[in-house]
Amino acid sequence: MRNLMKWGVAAVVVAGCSTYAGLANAADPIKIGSILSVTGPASFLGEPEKKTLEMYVERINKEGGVLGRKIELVVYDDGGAGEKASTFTKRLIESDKVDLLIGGSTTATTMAAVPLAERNEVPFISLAGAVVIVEPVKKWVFKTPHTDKMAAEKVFSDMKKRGITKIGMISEDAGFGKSGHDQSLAVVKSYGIEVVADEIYSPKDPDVTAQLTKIKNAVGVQAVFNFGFGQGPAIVTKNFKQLGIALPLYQSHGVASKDFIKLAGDAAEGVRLPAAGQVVPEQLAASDPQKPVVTAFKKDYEAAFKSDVSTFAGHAYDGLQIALAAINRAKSTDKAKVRDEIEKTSGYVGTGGLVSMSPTDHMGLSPSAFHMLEIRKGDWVLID
Amino acid sequence: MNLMTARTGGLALLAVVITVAPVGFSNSYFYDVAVNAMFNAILCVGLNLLIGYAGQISLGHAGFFALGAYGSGILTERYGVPAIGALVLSAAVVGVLAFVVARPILKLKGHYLAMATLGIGIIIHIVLKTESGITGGPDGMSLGNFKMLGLTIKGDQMWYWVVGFLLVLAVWLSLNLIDSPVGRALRAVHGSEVGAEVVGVDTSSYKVLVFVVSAVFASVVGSLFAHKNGFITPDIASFFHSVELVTMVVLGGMASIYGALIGAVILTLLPQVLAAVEQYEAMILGAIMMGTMIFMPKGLLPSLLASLKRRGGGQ
Amino acid sequence: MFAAFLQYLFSGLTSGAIYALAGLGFAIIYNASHVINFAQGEFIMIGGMATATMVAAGVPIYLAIPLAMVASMLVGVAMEKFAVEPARNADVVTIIIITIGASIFLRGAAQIIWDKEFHSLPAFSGETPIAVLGATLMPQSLWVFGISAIVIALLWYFFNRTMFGKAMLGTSHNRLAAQLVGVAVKKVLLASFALSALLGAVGGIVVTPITFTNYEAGIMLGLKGFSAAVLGGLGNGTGAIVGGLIVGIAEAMASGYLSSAYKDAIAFIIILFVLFFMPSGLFGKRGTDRV
Amino acid sequence: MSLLKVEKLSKEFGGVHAVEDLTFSVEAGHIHSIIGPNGAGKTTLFNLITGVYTPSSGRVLFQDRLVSGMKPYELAALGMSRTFQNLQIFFNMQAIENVMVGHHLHLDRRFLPSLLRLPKVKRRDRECRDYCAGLMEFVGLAKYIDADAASMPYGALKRLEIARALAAQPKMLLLDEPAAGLNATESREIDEVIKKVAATGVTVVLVEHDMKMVMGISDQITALDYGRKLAEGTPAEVRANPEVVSAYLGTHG
Amino acid sequence: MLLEISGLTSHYGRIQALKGIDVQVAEGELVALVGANGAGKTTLLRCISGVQPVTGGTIKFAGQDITKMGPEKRVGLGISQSPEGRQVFGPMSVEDNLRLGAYRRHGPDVKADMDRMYEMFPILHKKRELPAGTLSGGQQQMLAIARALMANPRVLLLDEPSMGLAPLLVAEIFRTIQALKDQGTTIFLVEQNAYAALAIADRGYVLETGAVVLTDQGSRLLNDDKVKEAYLGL
Repeated sequence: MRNLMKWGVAAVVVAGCSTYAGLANAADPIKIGSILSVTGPASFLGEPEKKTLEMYVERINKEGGVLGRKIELVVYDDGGAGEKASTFTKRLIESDKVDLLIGGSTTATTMAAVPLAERNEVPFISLAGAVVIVEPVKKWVFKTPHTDKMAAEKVFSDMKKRGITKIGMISEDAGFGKSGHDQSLAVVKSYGIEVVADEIYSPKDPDVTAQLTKIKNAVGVQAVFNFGFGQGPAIVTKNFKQLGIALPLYQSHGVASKDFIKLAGDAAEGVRLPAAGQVVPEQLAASDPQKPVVTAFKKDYEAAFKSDVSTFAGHAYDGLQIALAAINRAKSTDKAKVRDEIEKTSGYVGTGGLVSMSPTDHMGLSPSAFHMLEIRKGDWVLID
Repeated sequence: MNLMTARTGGLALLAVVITVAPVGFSNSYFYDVAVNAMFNAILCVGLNLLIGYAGQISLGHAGFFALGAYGSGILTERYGVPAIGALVLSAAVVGVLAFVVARPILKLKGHYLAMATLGIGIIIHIVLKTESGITGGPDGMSLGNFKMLGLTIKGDQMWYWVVGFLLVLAVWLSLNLIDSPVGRALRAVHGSEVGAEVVGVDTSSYKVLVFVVSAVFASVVGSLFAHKNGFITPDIASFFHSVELVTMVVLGGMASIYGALIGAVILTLLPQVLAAVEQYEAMILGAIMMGTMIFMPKGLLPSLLASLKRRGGGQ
Repeated sequence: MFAAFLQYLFSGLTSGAIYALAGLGFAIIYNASHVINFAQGEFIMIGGMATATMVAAGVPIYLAIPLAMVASMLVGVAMEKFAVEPARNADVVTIIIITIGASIFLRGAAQIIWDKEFHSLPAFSGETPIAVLGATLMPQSLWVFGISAIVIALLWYFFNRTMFGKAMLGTSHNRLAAQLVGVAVKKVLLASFALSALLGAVGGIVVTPITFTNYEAGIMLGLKGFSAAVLGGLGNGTGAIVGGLIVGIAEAMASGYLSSAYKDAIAFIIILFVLFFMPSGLFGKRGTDRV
Repeated sequence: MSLLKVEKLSKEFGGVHAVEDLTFSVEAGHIHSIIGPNGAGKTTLFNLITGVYTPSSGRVLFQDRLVSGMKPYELAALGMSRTFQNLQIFFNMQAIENVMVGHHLHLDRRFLPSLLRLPKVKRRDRECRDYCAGLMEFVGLAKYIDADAASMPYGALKRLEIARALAAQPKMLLLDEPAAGLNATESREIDEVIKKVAATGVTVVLVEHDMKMVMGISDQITALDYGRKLAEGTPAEVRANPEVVSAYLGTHG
Repeated sequence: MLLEISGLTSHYGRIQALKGIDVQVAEGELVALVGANGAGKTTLLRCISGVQPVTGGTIKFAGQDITKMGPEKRVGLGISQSPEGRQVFGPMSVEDNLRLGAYRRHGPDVKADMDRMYEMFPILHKKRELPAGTLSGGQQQMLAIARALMANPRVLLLDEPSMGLAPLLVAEIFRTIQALKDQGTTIFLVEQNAYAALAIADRGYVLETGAVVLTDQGSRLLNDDKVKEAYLGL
């Protein structure tokens, strides 16, 4: 009897595994695989990224596809977990036999997928921020968003301009904030700025006035810089106002979405942050090459989803455009050729800025891609 | 005699399943999922000693798993310790840590014990997240292949055979243990602590022992997992990972070694099966957890065996 | 320096009051049924999300709030009826898995019914901070304190002045005796879930202007509420409130004077130490096993 | 010789004296019964002697050695073993495994040999199984040797506890209401088992309500009421004691 | 017959606690059920109150079959019990305990009944604000009886009211029971203290290991040696 049982179990195991076998047949379409954090703490990255990819793939397919082939998009949700991302990446490569990978909403999920892309030689365009993704350069790995280091540099140069030399930092203890915090500390000295207070909060803390009070009381502090995303920075901003701290407050590019202003309300007045031109299409100079691109993208996205466009959606848009352009140029989905073409991307005008990649630069964005914004009267104002 | 055949028969069957399963694997993704399932199976067989056999809950075992993983990661990558040394050293450290916390913690019962173990897990998670200087922080850290005696374990297939062997070994050891004086004492702790005490079983020491053993199991699996995956993040120590592990044990069947194994395999495969209906995944997982526990509170395997037994007319 | 201390205290009280409300929900259900409901945080989430999305959709807030409370209560009742009641007398572990399953299920449902965005509600009475001896406090925090206090007073009244409340209390003290005086124990269980869900919803609504809410907002509040309830001693309402305040204040003081990176860890270390010396929490029942 | 001496033993629970200033001794080789109405403190006394509770004051001496305050498992090692009024069976195990746990102190309890199932452990375990099967036969459970404890009837479980306690090879066996919940036939059978145990030289301390049994097998009886000693002596003496009669049957009117 | 039990069986897990019990209680009667510990007396009372599952047989109350009725409904019908070991709501006040006793009732007579209880048990009035758990054993027993009476029962079930009480208190409790009987309350009394119970009972049943072995008028049982045998194993 027991043995019978075990055979049954074995059958279940085998059946469970072989279910996927049917999916493995490669068909005509160009297959793009994507691991995104659609649920979990980073869902506000993964969700708009997924929507964007789906929307544009559908549109491109309607218009006849690329190289006369339809595009097939396979998205798996890693829930923000690196380990899941790794298995799903393997599934995309091995079972779904995708031609190219886009995704990794967070640095952790990206880094989990990187060794697989490298080993299997699949072009991989990441949508995550950290510098480590492209420095040192990995042959098959690219990324579209600005790095947290660039964001920090943009902020520090703005501070320097204002003569600020002592700041307090507050950052969240999750991936984005932690990595941004570490990168900020790495570059801050070169701007002649000293970090006199360095505090941490958890993404779901209901109140951070204790941390802010500590910063407020730090000797000589002239400005505060918050690295984080989600609701945390909105709480920081509100608490900052509550404590009546009369110092400039800087946020990172993680809050460059209208949601932040909505959540933080009046307290957001005067907050400065670095962001891509996509956030403020209408304020860009008419001569700015980005203007038509970001205006069109914003219109498309907001028409389709009835919600404000976020920069994260833009990362996915850029990733898809760069990939499809490369496939077009390569005239095939041959992975090596596509990779070479991605690396040759030059003068692409995307939502994040002007992209020109090279064998030594797999991101291709210059620091000028960032604009400094200030929130005034509940809206973004371009200040440089 | 009866027991002997169940032991050898079960082990043989397990070995056969592991040997034959790759016939259905069309590529290394299948191996990858299978290896993950077997990692979880080993971990759950160990955790079942604590939860199912000794009757002590732990909502913090992912912490020990993560300590094993990070121990290996840090020692091999930052200090150049050989992989096997790092594995053993991490397991030893985890064992000592578990030993130190076990005595006060295991005095607690029920929900208080759940709270305390949960706390330990969360503290470990926070440390791994915060000490980014050595752990890489939330972005995780990478580590290299597992090398031992000049042999490098790499590639999903090779891992599959190694982990498959380890799973058989773990099941064998656990079967040995539960059917020994030590194992009987452990089970007696679950049955009735005072009943065990009055015939000479030092129950608190046995509780400590099984806590340490299951933590070491978790640590060793963590180390291997880290090498196999090549990349780890602090989230492997999260409360949810702990809950997932406990769910595997309870779903498959408490106090059943093969039950824990089956629970681990099912819950590892589930997200892969549900990937197509990703937005409903959470609801389905929640419903499965509730449904199984309501209708089969003893877990899948024991409930199925019991119903087979009933249908078979009592034997 | 006193101003800083006061600020930490305010911060701790704000968080602590939120945790206390969550913990109280745990206590009520535990009292009636000896079940730890890990889905308590989801009741809080449902209250906040339902109100915030209804308000965003143009429903007047005075209508949205009672609707959200009713919705949350219905979920609580359904959960008791379909998930907890059928598994009565099961192991502690089994019930833990069931309620964790319920919380995952509700979270999954919330992300489909609503979305994954963060939502907020306007503060009930503006955003002008109140200065107290150099520290500041948001009016909404006062709402949280005030409503917590009112809720606690109402609960006190319910449990001490109404027959049904006394029956619930009696059931928690002595189930057999309650049955013998004619209390329908099943109804008490159902009521305990409804009440906890209601309490969760109220908590969710008052804290949303401070913390915002999204479909995952219940996870942290559930954990903190559980910590508060265990620290105070399971099944003890006063204990849950004190436990919540201790956890909140410990976190704030730890951020202020020790390390903000380790504030959560420090809170858990305090809980562990309390449990080591008082294995049934601060106000828990201590009993001798009868053999 | 007195195997067990209880001296001025008291235990209170929140101000209530469950056992108060109790002194008595148990002679080696005797069957010594403790009787008294419900709530007289008999079970509390057992729990004090076997280390489940710690006394509020007073001492317990076993083989002239002070044992109060020792843990139950330490007392078991000294040769004291017991059964319970409310069964403390390991329902998660087989019947014979329950008994084998009883033999725990006499086995190789080291972790590694157990884990590796070394031949020596295996052999010793087989011997232990045979020995325990013998004990089960001894208490009349031959047909339950391969059964799961959870599938056994109540009367059999009572004996299983006795077998488990005997497997520890005690010098003194304490039986807490071994006949409670049993019918007349089953009680008589338990009666026989107790006599057989005593015949092997094990001292038996018995708490029992079944007076037929108590009067039939006891060498010595201590009667308790309200935690205090009411009477002491042979069955005939105790039965004739008017205070015992009134404690049991109450007083007229 | 007010209460009519026939062929009642019940199990505690694997023990058969009741093996086919037949018992009747007429309106206005005081019936005593005596027997040694573990005979199944408490189980029988719990079956009557509906808090212990019945596995066979029937329980009829005032002609209505209540075998499968929920416990709270039985209280509503007029079956009220003062359980073994008192089971007062320890942390709640004496007055709240009494109020809960009248849980199924509404209206002004509740207050009057409470006053009646305070009159009957003055000590409870004196301690009405105190938590019931702080009362002495005898006082708790009085509270348990008073609480049961607050339901205004048609039949009062008393389980071991003298257990664990000092002799003086035992006498007092029995005087109270006698007084209740004199007021016309139907009482089904379970006692280990056989003499005291049988002395005041109209009729009695002797229970041994789950079965009725003897039934007769109280006074006759009092002098029956078989009762003594059942207790002292003569």
